[in-house]
Amino acid sequence: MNKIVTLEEAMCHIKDGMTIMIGGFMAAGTPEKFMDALVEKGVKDLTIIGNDAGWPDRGIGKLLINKQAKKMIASHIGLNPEAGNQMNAGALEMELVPQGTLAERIRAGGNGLGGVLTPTGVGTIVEEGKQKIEVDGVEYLLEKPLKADIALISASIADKKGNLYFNKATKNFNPLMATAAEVVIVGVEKIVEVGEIDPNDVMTPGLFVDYMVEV
Amino acid sequence: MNKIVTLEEAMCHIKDGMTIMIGGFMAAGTPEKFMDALVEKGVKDLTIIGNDAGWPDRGIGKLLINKQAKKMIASHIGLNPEAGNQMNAGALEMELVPQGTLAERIRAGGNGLGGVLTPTGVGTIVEEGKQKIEVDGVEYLLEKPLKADIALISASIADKKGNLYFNKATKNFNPLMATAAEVVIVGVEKIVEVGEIDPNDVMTPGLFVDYMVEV
Amino acid sequence: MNVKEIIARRVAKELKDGDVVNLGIGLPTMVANFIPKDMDVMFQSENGFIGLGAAPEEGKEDLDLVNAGGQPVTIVPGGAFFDSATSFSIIRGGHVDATVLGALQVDEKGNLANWMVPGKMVPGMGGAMDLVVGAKKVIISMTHTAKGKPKILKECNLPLTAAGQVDMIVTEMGVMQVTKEGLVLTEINPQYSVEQVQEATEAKLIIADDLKNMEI
Amino acid sequence: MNVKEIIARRVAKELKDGDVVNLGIGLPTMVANFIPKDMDVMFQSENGFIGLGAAPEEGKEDLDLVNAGGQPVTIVPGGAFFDSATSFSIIRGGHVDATVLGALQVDEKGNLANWMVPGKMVPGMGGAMDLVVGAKKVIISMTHTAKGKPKILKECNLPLTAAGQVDMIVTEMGVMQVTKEGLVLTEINPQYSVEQVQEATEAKLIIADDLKNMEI
Repeated sequence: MNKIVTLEEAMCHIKDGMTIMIGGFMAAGTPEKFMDALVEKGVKDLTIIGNDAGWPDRGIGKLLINKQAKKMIASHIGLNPEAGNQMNAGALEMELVPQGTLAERIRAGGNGLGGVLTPTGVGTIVEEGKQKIEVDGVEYLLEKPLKADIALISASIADKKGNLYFNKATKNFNPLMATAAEVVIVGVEKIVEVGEIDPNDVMTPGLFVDYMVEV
Repeated sequence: MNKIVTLEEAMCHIKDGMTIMIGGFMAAGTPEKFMDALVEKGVKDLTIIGNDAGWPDRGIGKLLINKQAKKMIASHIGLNPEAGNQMNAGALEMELVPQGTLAERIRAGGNGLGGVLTPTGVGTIVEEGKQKIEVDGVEYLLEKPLKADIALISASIADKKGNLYFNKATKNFNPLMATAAEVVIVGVEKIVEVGEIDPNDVMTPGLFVDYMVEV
Repeated sequence: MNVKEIIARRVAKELKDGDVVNLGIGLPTMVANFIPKDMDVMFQSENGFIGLGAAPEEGKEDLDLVNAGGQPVTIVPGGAFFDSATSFSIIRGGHVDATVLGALQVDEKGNLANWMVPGKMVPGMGGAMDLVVGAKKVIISMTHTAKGKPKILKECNLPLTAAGQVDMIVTEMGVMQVTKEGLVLTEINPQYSVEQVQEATEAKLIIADDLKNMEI
Repeated sequence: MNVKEIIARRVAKELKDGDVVNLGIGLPTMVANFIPKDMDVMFQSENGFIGLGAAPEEGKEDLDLVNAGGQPVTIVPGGAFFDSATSFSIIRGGHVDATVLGALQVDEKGNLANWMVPGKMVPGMGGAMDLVVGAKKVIISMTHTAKGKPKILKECNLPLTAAGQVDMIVTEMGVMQVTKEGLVLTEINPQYSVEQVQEATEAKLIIADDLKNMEI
């Protein structure tokens, strides 16, 4: 079960029209080398699920600037004007989701749950078109799980079994997305031998990881 | 904000009739000293939420043997015959919950979610009396969040701000329960100075912890 | 070879390199003993880790490291600990390739009953209901009958653990697959005749055209 | 003292020892500068940690340690990192004592609009909708008007961030509490008269019997 592949081999899994989760938060914890490789590869019509639209020159932003996405599901796009421009021009379908709801929807997708019952968004346009469920007199929105064909995430350290460790604020959406995609590909800063990460400190167990690229 | 108290001070918070979450899994990760102290204190009519009924002489089992619970919400009681006996005799109300559902209900309680939509239990007696919600053609049970007055949990290491670290298989329900009770009291094996636990490795942030007892 | 070993050996052959597997208590735990050494199968323990290893040597037990039955165990290199929510994210989320469980009753529709006998034994379902719903493959491993009475029924009459989730049944008499048409006997222990297997089974067995001897 | 500092200083007085606080981007981040040194307030950063510290010295930036705006920051001793689901467990679960946010509009029912101007600026709600629903106390800190136009309205006409969740509003002109009866002006900046404050406010203000000078 060798999970370590080259960047090129990893990118072979990504095809036009796929739904792709991309980890990171304003590019911190985003697998930047994968962004560059996807720009070079030129895959298009992607549906991208990520916290934000990154920056014009960093993170998910690179894919948007290169017009590789047809749809984006994100919580915040304000720091990459290109995202708003494409959205307003009708070139990019944009589903804006409250950040906590986005995290839970991804978690639910990876967790076999039927959805998320959240108070967030009640009484706002976020509730439009969604089922409302009352539990003990309080109204919640039923937000549906998210899954993807591919998750592109990053980790600071991984062992050869794919056990992952995330440094500082790079955790964010990475551990969640690792659970919710058919194929999970990790850009790892440093790959170590099995046993070098204390089993207490593993943040994402290797069973969630399909491929790793040392970046 | 000194969170470190004596065992006696900690137990003052626990009163007859309260709903108490108790961490651990077959007594691994259960705050054993708190069990002994509660037996000594003799509080009664407790509603206990925990994975299991422990052993007759270890973990939650001690409280059951001493007839301090009027109700228990658990996933497994098979290794403490007293639990089944009291249940069959009508002395103990027992709500048996699938283990994954129990974990998610506690998480939902601590997380501000309205409930859990799970496929687990559909077509079994677990679904009795529960709302069923269909999402994209699949049926899920709506399982309600659980909260408690008190959570009694254990940790292997804590710093003085209450940041917790759990060793090996003692995590289990402890980090979840830390989020879901009004007052969270932790039995800690070893209390260290602030900064001694790497912020990357904190498993439960101190903000969830009200009191700690070095045990 | 005793009956339990026959069953455990046959179940072990269902597991593949790279699989994540959860074994129920009792007979299913024996399956771990028959995994080829060169095969990488990781066992998940629903109380919160992956990489369940053998029992520790006497005197080397660690109270912080137990299995779902509360018994001291070890963890293999490359294992990892997690909390109960994550444990069931793995289970319910479809990240367990196979679960091997015992049964009180199983029926031709793939229904399973293994968690209570009303008024008598009510141990609780523990993680079984989630495992049966979430694992990609549900394998029931058990003796074919209990005190001479069939456990493989037309329809379970004990409270179910889950409806229609069982994929296959392995007993000392043979291997049965759950299909839309009913239970198909695909392998038979050559110590028994097809008639004997049917006699010990309440559900009507469909005999596979290419019925094989049970591989053990 | 400039307008923003007046606001930030006043908001800082709302925070208590031991509080967990989330500050929105812009003006609210200034609040951190006015917490007394002997007071233990921990700032949560919704991208995944608690213990948000000051900006790092130049040259000491760490790309792995940024705030929710993607800017380099530091973490204080006793802080902790977590993933986004845990971050919002903290927020939605009611474990944040106070959140301080800016607003485009806020109204007398406690409705807040701060995440989009249809057809123009649509930055997205980020974590704001969860914060406003989940935090125990929601404090809006902003300049009283925008280009001379009131931002405190009878009813918001921009898309809401949340309905009826705002607890108090702090501007350079004064402090208003959201009550069932409407907005109560409890403190006023002595540089302004009550009439001036009302003039700059579309909603009808209820003047507290014990109206005080704004503490800064």
